[in-house]
Amino acid sequence: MGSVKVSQLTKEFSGVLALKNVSLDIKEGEFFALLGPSGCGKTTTMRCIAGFEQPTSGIIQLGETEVNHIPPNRRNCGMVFQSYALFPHMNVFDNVAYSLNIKQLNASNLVAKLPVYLRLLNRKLGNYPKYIEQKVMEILEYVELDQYAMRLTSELSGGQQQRVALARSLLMEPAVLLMDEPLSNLDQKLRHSMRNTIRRIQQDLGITTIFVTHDQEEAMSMADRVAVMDSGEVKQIGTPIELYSRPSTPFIANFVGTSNVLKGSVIGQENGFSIIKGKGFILKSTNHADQTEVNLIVRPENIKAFKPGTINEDKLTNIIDGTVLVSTYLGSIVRYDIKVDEYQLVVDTTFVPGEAILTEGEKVQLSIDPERVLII
Amino acid sequence: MGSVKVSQLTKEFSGVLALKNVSLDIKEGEFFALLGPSGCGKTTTMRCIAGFEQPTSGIIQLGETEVNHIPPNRRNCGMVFQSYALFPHMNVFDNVAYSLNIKQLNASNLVAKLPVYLRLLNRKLGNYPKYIEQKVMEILEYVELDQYAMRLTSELSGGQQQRVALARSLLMEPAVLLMDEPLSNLDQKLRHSMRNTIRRIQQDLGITTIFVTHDQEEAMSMADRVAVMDSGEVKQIGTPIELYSRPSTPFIANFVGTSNVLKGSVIGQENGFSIIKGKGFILKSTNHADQTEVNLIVRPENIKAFKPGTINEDKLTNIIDGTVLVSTYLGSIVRYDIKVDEYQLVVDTTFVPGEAILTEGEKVQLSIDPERVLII
Amino acid sequence: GGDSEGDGKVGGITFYSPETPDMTKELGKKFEELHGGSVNVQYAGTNILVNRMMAEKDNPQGDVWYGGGGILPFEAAAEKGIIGAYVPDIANGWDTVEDGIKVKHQDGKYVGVEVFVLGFAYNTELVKEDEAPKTWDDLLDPKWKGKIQFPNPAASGTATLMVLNQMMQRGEAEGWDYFKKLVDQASSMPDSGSAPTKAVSMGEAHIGVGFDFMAYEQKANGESVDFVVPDKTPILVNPVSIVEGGPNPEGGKKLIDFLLSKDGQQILANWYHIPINPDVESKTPLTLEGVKSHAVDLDIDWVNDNYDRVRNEWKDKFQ
Amino acid sequence: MKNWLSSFNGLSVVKILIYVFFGVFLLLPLISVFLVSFTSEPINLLGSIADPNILSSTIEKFKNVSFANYEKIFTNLTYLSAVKNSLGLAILVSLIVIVMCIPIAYGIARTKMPFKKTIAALCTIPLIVPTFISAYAIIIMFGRAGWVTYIYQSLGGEGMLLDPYSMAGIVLVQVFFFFPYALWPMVAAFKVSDISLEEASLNLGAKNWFTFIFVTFPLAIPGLISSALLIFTVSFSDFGTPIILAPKDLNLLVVEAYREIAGFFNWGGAAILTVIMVLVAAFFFWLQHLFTKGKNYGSVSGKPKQQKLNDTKWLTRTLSGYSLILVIVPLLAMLSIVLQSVATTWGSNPLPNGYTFAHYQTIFTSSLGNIQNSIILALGALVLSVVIATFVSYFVVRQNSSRLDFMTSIPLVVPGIAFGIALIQTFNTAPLHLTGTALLLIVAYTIRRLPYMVRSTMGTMRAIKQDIEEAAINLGATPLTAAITIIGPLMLPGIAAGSILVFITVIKETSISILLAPADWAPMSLAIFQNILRGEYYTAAAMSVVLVVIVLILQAVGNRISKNQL
Ligand SMILES: Nc1ncnc2c1ncn2[C@@H]1O[C@H](COP(=O)(O)OP(=O)(O)OP(=O)(O)O)[C@@H](O)[C@H]1O
Ligand SMILES: Nc1ncnc2c1ncn2[C@@H]1O[C@H](COP(=O)(O)OP(=O)(O)OP(=O)(O)O)[C@@H](O)[C@H]1O
Ligand SMILES: [Fe+3]
Ligand SMILES: [Mg+2]
Ligand SMILES: [Mg+2]
Repeated sequence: MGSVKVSQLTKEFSGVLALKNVSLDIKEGEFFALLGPSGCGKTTTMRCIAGFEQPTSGIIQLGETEVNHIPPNRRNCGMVFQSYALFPHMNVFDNVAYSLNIKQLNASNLVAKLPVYLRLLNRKLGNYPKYIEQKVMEILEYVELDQYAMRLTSELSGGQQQRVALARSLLMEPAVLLMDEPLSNLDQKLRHSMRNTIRRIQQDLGITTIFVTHDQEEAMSMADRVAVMDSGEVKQIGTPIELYSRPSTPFIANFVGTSNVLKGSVIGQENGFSIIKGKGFILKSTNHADQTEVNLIVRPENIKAFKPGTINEDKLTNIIDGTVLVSTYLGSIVRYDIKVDEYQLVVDTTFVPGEAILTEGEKVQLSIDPERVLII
Repeated sequence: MGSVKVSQLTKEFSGVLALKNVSLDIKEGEFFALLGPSGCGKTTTMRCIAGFEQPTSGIIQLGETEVNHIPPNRRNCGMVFQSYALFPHMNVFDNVAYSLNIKQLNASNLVAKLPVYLRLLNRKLGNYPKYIEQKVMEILEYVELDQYAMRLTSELSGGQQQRVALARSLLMEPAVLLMDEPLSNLDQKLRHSMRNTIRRIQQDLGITTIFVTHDQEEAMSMADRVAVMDSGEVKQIGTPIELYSRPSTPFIANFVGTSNVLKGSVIGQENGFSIIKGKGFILKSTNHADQTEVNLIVRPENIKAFKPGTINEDKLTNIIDGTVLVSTYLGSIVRYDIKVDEYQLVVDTTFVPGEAILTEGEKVQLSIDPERVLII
Repeated sequence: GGDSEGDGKVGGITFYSPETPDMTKELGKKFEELHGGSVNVQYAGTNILVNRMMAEKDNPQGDVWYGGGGILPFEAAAEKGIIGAYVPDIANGWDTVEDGIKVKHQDGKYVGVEVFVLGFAYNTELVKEDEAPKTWDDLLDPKWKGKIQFPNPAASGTATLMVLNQMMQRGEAEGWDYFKKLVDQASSMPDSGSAPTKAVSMGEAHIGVGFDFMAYEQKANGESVDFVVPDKTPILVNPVSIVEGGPNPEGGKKLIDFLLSKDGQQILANWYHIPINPDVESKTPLTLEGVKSHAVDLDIDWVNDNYDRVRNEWKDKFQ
Repeated sequence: MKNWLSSFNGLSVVKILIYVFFGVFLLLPLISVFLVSFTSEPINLLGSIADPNILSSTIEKFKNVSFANYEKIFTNLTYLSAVKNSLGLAILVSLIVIVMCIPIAYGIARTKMPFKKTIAALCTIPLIVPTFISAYAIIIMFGRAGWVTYIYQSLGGEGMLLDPYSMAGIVLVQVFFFFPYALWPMVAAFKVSDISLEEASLNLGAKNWFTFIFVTFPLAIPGLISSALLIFTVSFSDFGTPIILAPKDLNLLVVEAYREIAGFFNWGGAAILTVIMVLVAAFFFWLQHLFTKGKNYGSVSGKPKQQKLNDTKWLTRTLSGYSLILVIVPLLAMLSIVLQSVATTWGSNPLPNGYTFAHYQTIFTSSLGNIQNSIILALGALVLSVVIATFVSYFVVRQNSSRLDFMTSIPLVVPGIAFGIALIQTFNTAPLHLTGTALLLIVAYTIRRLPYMVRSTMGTMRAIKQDIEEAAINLGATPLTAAITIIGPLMLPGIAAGSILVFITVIKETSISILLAPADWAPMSLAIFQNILRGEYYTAAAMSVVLVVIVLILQAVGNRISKNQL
């Protein structure tokens, strides 16, 4: 029931092509992330799956069934809206309990429906059954909002509202859960604990989850597989490690983590290494390529930077000279922008308190392990 | 004109104490970040400064003037709202140009006001002067939305909307700019370029900026100083490096980057080292403390993890035994959760492709440089 | 409807009437007292009642219709076929037209139960008795400029009758000339026939054109109003008739008999209407005998033939 | 087939039910009116199906079909000038009312102005007063013997301050007594707007008033246009005022229609005028549609913001002062009515000649049943219209059913008496023999007053962002359930505004009651109307006062129950 298959999905908004032939094949119980720059079509894809947008063309299948013409409320697809979409007239508890009320409504006969309607319209008109109270309070505890149950949603902070939206769709326990940047307004601590909560509930219930995030780290650490989108198209699908270590284009390399992309030509082979020459560098790589003109991808953390002469050069290979442009302190690491010929390379080094940071304008030597030089 | 001074600010919402004696002293042209968990009062602080909330008590000064009773439109405080607050009846261009229109209105005489009114009512009724067109298009280019100038804001993706909100307040060139999570819905690439844009404009014009973010990295890399808030109170104010290396409480240590907090007692002094003993460990530290019962703070990246016996123990100090609980792959690093007695320590190691990752349940030895053991 | 059962013989009678409901209810009660059955009084304006009877024509709900500010609506209704023929014994001897007053329909489709006089109400605080206009020409006196109200002929049948009357008296060209002047004199021409009299009692107008009983009823309430019967003025009966195809025709006929009986007529008189039955004394200074001499000889056929034309001309000329 | 079935959900059923309801109780009668414009005689369509006799008489009538009435439109100058006058009057009144109401609406919806509750209560009074009575009150005030004229003249003025027997008099009455029709939907429109947009504007340096004009106001425009249309049609189809004030040379379309049918039983003439009115109204609906197209701004967002009330001192005081000045006119008129109700007689003097409570005694001895009937009937119509209007606005706003929008608005311009007669024609015989039942009365009230509810709920509906509803559907609710549990409650400000209008107008409704009310269901308004008809103005005034008091009490009770801080 829980698999999601999208084939050749295209969506046009009055002249704007928001999605072009998007195809995804998501297995039951999989945790699938959509990554991509702002405006690339992530939200639109989700809204098509949930049934709020009618595709211009293409087929959407949930489980075995084509759902293009099934109304949204019968798709059993939970969704965390990017815009939260909280019910402004209800308090936190009622917002979260909504889906349980609806389930009770659908399960009960005409007479039994009445009290549910009444309490949906006004809390004072009807009591919730114990089991609903318990479930709601439990999920509210998970999102650390149990003390806020009786607040109106307009009396919450942005992050609190976002957690209400999250709790509301988690409680629904749908077959497919669509989450559109559900954690974007939370601080890191909370985000970590929310990630665990989501992951736990998702795995306990085997919910197929599609997750949009702007946060690569989040996508990488949580997802079974990731699709990278750009301008309405899917560019690459794979596991996080695949994407990180074998990006298929410089765009993806750059998008999934920071990358330095260098253009060069393969000028020869030596001891199993390819030798590549470009502006300002000659580098060895353990990779091989068929064509001559290639792109090299080097991750910032795979470049070592040191003051010229401080380390015996013999020990190192792939040495390049550069000049420090900017140094930025990022908590546990120091990031340098280093100018090498016409390139501006990003280099991350672990910050060691007390140790001097390279200053701007300083000359520097860089060294890269040939195994870390990726040819694409 | 641009300095911001908040003294003893307290704000109560019908019984809820959202801010308690918040004091901030922000210098002209400073880039100041507010950090803190969800619901700690960041937005409320900003709204008080901007004049949308009347403080229950406390004084707010902009420059030399007390502004408690000055209406928001005369405070010259730009604000990027957490909820964007874009004008739904205007297109992107008109949204962004709004503040320039207002400036033109205030500067012109009665007759000259008319065309401004007309074009505010309906774009078709009046043309923008060249200089406004230029300025707006320039800022739209910065936020990479120049192609979207004529779209209605409801036809934009979440991240695009957020950038419109950002552009709108940047164009205003206020004395004080308040930004409430202005980048939360952007992907990392875009966030980096937006950060640079903000930083550049801010410095060019010397705008005092207060910035809320849930992203410590962002706060650390951008801000001149950071205030950490919790439950409506300011806990520590300092430069990013101060906060990272000298957090005043375990809460801050934990909030500003990840930390391992260990409880122990000082059991002696040796060669200038303090010796601290706790459950499952004895550690040396170059720090000193007056009291006996202390908290030790160790950053994850300052702990080395290796398989027992693979490295000569003599070379290392501060060795602790542990068991791997979870290993998480985070792009460029691998994060281990390691059990040491009753503690669960977080350890980050650089990911080296091809090198084996420690597996769950494996025994492990940890080593920490005494200089990296912080006593607070 | 007529389906509710009374004492088995008379049954329920649905009684449509635009006349004062307190009065018609009193009539109904008295009838029930004397003859049994039950009278269901349905009150509404004449226009509404007629329209209702037209709409109900396929399945009539009423039995008796009494009153309409004179015979004109009944003439129209007779043509539309919504009223039936019934002449009670007492009226069998009457001529269709007596002293210029048409007292019953030529085919018996209605019969008069009381007499209405079109005349002038005046405010006794603003106008002395001897100053009050005595003829229709007196209304053109410049001293009344802006102080007269009369009902709008475009809206009210009574007013159209007033126009037709002058046409018959003066000839058409003269007649229009007269009304051009009269309209100039008027401050307002309300749609309702009772409004001018009411305006007079409020002091809004000095003189108002209307029926006698309106002024006398107001006077009895203590308002400063009195009434003048001008020379050569329309005097009409206010009729009753049976509804064509109504559910309880027998009961209806009994009710009509009652209205013309002494008991019924006495109630009408108590409400300041001039009774048609000479056995009952009028409560106002006016009696049938007394006003007869003022009656203009109305050619009802001419009225019926020229009604629409004159009204349309009025609208064209004065709206 | 499968697809069709699966899209056939509860909401579509509701939509079909609404169409059926309007089809039977509105369109069918109106079609017969339309046919009457050819035959000039009543047509019983339903009856013709069931009863061969009626069928043959109907066929007979069709043999006399003529276009004479249509010829008249073009040949008769009166009609043309009537259209012109009516349009001029209605447009003028709507403009004045809209401009006049904006500050009050803003004050009530968005500020903490002093005396807000009092002003809100005072602003409902003009609605409750039956039109005849309010026009009459203006005569008591401004007429030749009016007390305003008396004061004016004793201050040295010549003649009358303002001639009530003129176009100006009609405008005066309509503006001051009809403005609540526009006010309450406008209040609702201002209530739902998103405060953070205004904050953003202030923050960008705009002044308060500027923010109001360029942010608050444009966002409320859909609601404003809706109200403007409402006031337009109310003024366009009002005949009470012109008939009482009766300016000598001002002919209006409704008055013509009313006279044709009321004075001369000329159904053909009335029908053709009704057709003209519907056409004119259709034109304005089309205009409205043009204006509001693509203006679903959706400012009630899923990131809820607390509504804050403005309490800038000078602003709230100014607004409050302004509002009080405006409500003073209807209030003084109401006072005149109160005086009238306790007067023995009131002639040409500025004050009554004597005082008595006899008129009230009369009412309480004879009309208690009427009061009870009024309340029951009005509540019935209210419930029915809340339910229907909620769905209609939903269909109109979310599914773009402009057909439904137009259909539910037709009753605004069909003269009550024409509609009532059409109903009798249609439901007087089997198969749907409903005349003489309270049910038909309630249905007729509902259809006639529903537009008020629809107008005011639609403005609110447009302000609700779509994603909120999507969230509900996404959580498994059917569109129907989502409409009931999410959209409905969010529309409460609009529903509250509409309820005031519907309840009050039903309570004072006369033209339908006169035609359709069975004897044991006669409402209070009917009793008042009967008194007016007979020139019993004192009792009518007393009844109006009682009516006002009753409505105010009910409104207070309603507020207490719903805790709706108007
Ligand atoms: N109108 C209100 N009524 C009651 N409580 C409120 C109201 N607005 C905010 N609060 C409470 O005040 C506290 C501070 O809110 P604030 O919006 O300042 O948080 P924040 O630091 O911006 O959080 P976030 O990062 O989640 O946006 C929260 O606990 C919130 O629930
Ligand atoms: N109603 C609409 N009309 C026209 N264009 C639209 C509409 N909705 C979205 N778009 C466009 O479609 C593209 C995809 O939008 P979508 O919301 O799917 O982006 P996204 O990937 O979710 O971006 P973000 O990360 O910024 O939320 C965007 O360029 C957007 O401008
Ligand atoms: Fe983020
Ligand atoms: Mg999106
Ligand atoms: Mg916030």
